[in-house]
Amino acid sequence: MMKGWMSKFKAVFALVVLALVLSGCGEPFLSALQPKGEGAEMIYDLMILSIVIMLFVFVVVIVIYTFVIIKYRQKKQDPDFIPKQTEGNHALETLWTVIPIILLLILAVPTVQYTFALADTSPEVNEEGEEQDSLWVNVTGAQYWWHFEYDGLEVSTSQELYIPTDRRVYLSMSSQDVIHSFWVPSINGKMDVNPTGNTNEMTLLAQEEGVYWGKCAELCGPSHSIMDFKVVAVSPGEFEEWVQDMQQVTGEETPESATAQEGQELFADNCMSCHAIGADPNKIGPNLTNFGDRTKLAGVVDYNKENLVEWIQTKGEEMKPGNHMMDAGYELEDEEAEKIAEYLMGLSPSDITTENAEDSVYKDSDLSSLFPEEEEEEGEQSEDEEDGEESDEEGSSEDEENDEE
Amino acid sequence: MSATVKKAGFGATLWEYLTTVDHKKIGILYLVAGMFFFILGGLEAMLIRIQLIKPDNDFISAQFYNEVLTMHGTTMIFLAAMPLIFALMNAVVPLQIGARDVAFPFVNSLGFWLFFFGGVMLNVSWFVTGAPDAGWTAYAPLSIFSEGHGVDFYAIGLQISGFGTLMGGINFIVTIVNMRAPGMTYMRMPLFTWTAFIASVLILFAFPALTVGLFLLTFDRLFGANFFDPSMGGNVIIWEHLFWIFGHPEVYILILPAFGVFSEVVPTFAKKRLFGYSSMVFATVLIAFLGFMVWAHHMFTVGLGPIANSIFAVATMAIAVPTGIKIFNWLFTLWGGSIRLTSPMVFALGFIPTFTIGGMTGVMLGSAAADFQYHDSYFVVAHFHYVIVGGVVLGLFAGIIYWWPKMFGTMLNEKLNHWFFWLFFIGFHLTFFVQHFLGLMGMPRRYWIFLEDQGLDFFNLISTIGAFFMAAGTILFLYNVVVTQAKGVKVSGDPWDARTLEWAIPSPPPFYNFKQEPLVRGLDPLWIEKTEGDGKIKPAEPLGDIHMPNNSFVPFMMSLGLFIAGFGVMFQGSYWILAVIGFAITAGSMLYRSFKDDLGYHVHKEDLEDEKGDGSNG
Amino acid sequence: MADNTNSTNEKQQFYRKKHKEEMKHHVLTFAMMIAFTLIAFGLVIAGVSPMFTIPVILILAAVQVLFQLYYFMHMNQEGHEMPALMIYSGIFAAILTVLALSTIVWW
Amino acid sequence: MADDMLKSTNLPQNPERATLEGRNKFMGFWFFLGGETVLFASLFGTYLALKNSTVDGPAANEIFGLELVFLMTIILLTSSLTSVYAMYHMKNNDPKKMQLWLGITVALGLAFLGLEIYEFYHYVHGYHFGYTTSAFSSAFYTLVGFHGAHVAFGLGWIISLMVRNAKRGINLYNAPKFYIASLYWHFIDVVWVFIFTVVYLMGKVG
Repeated sequence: MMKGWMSKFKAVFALVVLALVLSGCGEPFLSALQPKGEGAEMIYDLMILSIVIMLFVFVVVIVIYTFVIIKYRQKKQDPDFIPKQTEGNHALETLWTVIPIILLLILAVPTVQYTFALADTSPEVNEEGEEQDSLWVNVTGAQYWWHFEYDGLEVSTSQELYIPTDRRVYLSMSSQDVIHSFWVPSINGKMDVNPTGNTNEMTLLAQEEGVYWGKCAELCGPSHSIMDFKVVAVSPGEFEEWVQDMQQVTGEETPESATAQEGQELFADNCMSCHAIGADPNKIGPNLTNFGDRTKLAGVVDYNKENLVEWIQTKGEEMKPGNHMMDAGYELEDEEAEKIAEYLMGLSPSDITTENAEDSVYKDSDLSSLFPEEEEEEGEQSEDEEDGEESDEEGSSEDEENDEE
Repeated sequence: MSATVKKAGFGATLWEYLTTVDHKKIGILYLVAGMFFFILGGLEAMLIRIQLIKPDNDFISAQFYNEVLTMHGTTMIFLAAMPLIFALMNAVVPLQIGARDVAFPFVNSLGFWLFFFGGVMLNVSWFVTGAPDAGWTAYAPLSIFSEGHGVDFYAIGLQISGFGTLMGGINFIVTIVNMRAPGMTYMRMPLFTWTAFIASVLILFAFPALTVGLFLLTFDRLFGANFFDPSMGGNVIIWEHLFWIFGHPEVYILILPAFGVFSEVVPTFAKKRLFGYSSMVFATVLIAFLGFMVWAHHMFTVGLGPIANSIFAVATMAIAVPTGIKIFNWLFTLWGGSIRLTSPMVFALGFIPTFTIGGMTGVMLGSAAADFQYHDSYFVVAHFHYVIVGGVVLGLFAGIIYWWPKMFGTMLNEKLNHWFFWLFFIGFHLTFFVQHFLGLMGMPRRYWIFLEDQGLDFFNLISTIGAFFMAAGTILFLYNVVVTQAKGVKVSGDPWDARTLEWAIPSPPPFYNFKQEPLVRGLDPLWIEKTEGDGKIKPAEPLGDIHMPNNSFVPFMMSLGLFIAGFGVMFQGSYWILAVIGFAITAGSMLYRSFKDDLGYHVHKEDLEDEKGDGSNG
Repeated sequence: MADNTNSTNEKQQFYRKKHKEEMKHHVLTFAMMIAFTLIAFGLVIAGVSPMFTIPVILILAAVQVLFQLYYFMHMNQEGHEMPALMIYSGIFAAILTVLALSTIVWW
Repeated sequence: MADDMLKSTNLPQNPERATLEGRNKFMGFWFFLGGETVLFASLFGTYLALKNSTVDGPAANEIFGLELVFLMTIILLTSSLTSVYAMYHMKNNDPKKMQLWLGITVALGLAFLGLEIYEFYHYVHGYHFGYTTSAFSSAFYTLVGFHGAHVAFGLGWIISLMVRNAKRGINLYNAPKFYIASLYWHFIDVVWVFIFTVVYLMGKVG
């Protein structure tokens, strides 16, 4: 709604040009200048507005500046010239007090509006005016990884947050050690993740499917710069499918290959005290339920077996300096580490992976199967939809498109 | 006394400087120490830029990188910018108001030595268990959990140098309130004196918050207190508030005197009185006042809620108004003037567009909602370097070059200064302009490495190249200083054809500054005498005896005591003996000071008559 | 250095009288401060509703402090303009600090 | 001129502000007190933010005893009056009486400090309320202890002034020193007024 008058503003100032220049900057999965989410887009508009106002001021200053420097240089022929000693000029001084105040007011109004809008975590309302169920994710920051627990869904992951597109995802964030800051520039601005007790809330709404890069933005120790994570935005139908697949995982599943089975046993003996598979609340170390679908190892390193074995054997000493796995007491032979790696890389409980975020298939859903109480009332409908393939048309009324343009 | 040691040996000179209470010599001490730390901080900056020259670089380790970035910030703010500002204040303010000395010469010296030992203490950490690694903001609980003694050095070192700064601040407030020459009313004070005054007031009210914050941090780390330990009921946000309640005014403590320098340099070299003097004063006071009510704009993403965020956002934007007033007043001082492009003037002219950009990004950052993207990204890094380097550092260099003749009686080479300016200025914009974009492209600040394939490589490379230009410029300046002082060509009392009182006496001034108290007849007193009188300031009193304070070694000993005690408190165990010794030295020095009457001495009328003191410098 | 010339006995007598007058004010001030303290403690011990007690004891404290500043520390005398300005600036910064730390810090 | 400063006859009405040095000291010390205001405000703010963070330790209303605090308050308020008396005699150029009243001030200050130490001892041993017990305890001891340290420093200051000037009268050189020491003592009292109100009384009310 605020966008209405904002776009007029843009038209007036022919902002397209500026916007084009800025959006040439950076990669689409990371840059705040190429917004792909609700929050990032609002902020981008505000950014453009402020840049325009500021450029106006800058141009005025520079024009006067250039003029005086050229015009009023000391004349060679008359070095003793003494200029008139002006005390001031009330009209001028009032002018450059009042105009900035007006310019700042123009900026202050949307600033306040957007500040409140971005802090709003009340439930979304669908087209019929009903409040929808909110998908809450409890985010935990830790040195140097991220944990995501889908509230009420018995699903936990680490490092890669799967979210449905076109629907707000509500984050409730806290840290288990120092202050971190959760930032996915192309979807929304950042929010600090404070230690125990201080819970911050924010929302994510991705408008396009894709894998977006997330960063820790608050200095948190040696590996602050590699505390990366990914936000995997898939279509709502695919997301629903992913959740259901993830809910099935207990960690007891027997892998197919014999080496992986041995790896599973070794994992149980050496790693289970910190790492969980399935919705286990244990979060001393990252949850590995869908480790086989990771795009990066430890958020930053190329995902392959060699690197994984190296990680297990060096406990990430080189790859993530100062990480807490270095305190773990296990000792493994290289072969054993390889078996564990084999097992871990086979953990792929869902067909929905990052690839689904990058293909163009869109499956719609109102996600109602994810909210049990609702399910009892409108039970059948959601059952049907869970496997309903493809097409935007399907979800019809419950469809989530209010924030589209 | 100091007049007699004109041609003294090295030992005597050293002793003179260790014991001096002369504000001009203390100014030189601040200048030398400040430049030393500036170069140290610059080296740290170079390490950072070299590490970020390409993606995934392994030039330095992650831990060392964090230490370097922490020390870069801490050194530049507390140990370089602050003392250099005190250097100018010491060298200039008493002369500008026609005072013989500062209000508390002894405390002035104590302030310097406390700052100095605090700075040394911080840097000793490099050799003992590693430097602090939690950022110059030292956010808890990272600073609480940090291993080794790095953060202890940070807390205790800054505590000691913070006391020094506080004393310096009080000293200047009292000097300006009590010791102005006859006729020097508040509204005739040069703008640099005004800004020094307001900055000192800010020091007085901002530093106590830091003092308390550092105390809490020290007690948490060393004595098991629980202020910032979440598991014991502590609250980490308290640190952030205390730090920024101090930290934001600190920015104005730095920038206001720089504004003052430009307000001296621009009128001098435009040959025109400052346009809108009273609105300049008003703007300075307003900036200081508002500066106390905006600290939470450093904390928009902390989660204070939209109400607090909005209030602080609007208050922050309001600061742009007085700052804008200043920019336009400078522009209109130039308007209709007769501009000489001397090197201090070139720095001042370079400052205007640079600082305008810094101010613009400041307003953008103040927009709370948008700050969610800017915060803690390279955009912020770019912003505050535009303000601190583009404002404070350019101001400091303008001031140092401008008052160099007054401080040392020699003139820095103008040609080399121009080269220095252009290298530094171009390097600066290369380094920091692209960082705005780096931030928006998704590069958070304080990153030890950035990864490949994120589109961040090119701008980082440019940024590093720019840093080398800045380094080259600085080296050129140091070369200029050495060559100039080696040649030692003396200049007159008023080499720039300037307007204010300090230029009415010889360069460097005699140790008693003014033989007779000057009579001030208006704003820009020397200019008034040049255009309406005979070019000489009229005395306000007949020639008489001058009362001067005695030199003292006590400030050095008091500071040394605290320095030693700091180690004892930090390492504890059997090192407690150091604390006992250190505190004993300090307390003993204080008792010695209070039990020995120090009434100073007099320079006699007859001796004064022999010396010239009319600005002609012989 | 200052008043060496006008050191007549009369002047000294006049000063003494004036000081004595001031001292009476001081004793009166002291009595009121003790009274305020008694009221404050009394309110708390009597268990009056906190909604009433807290604002009242804070106001009593503020008034006591003003007494100290203006009478005991002589801020009512001339030559105290700058000290007053600085103290009030300090109080301004102090109120901001206390407000911030007691409201927008949550937990 | 320097010798004039040490003469104790013919003192002007405000000897503490009669010389430039005296005026500087006087101003500087007032400004310092302005800074101290912010210092204590930061400590009060920290205390207020943490006063309910008792974790497993005792809370404010469980341990504070008002009788002792009342006694301490009266003692400190009285010492403020006695130091006013000392200044009264200083202005009347009566060094003996000034020393006497300063002596009484010091005695009261020592009594206050003694009671405070007893109070802390009592909390630590009677209630297991140590410095490291909880965030609340750290904040409490730091705020009140900081004030206590100020009292201790003030006592040291006044005593050394008394000793130093025991054998000489009041003059333009030492009058400002006595005067600012008494300002400091009043300021300590100002802080205590807020401590007993905000910490003890409000702690008791809840």
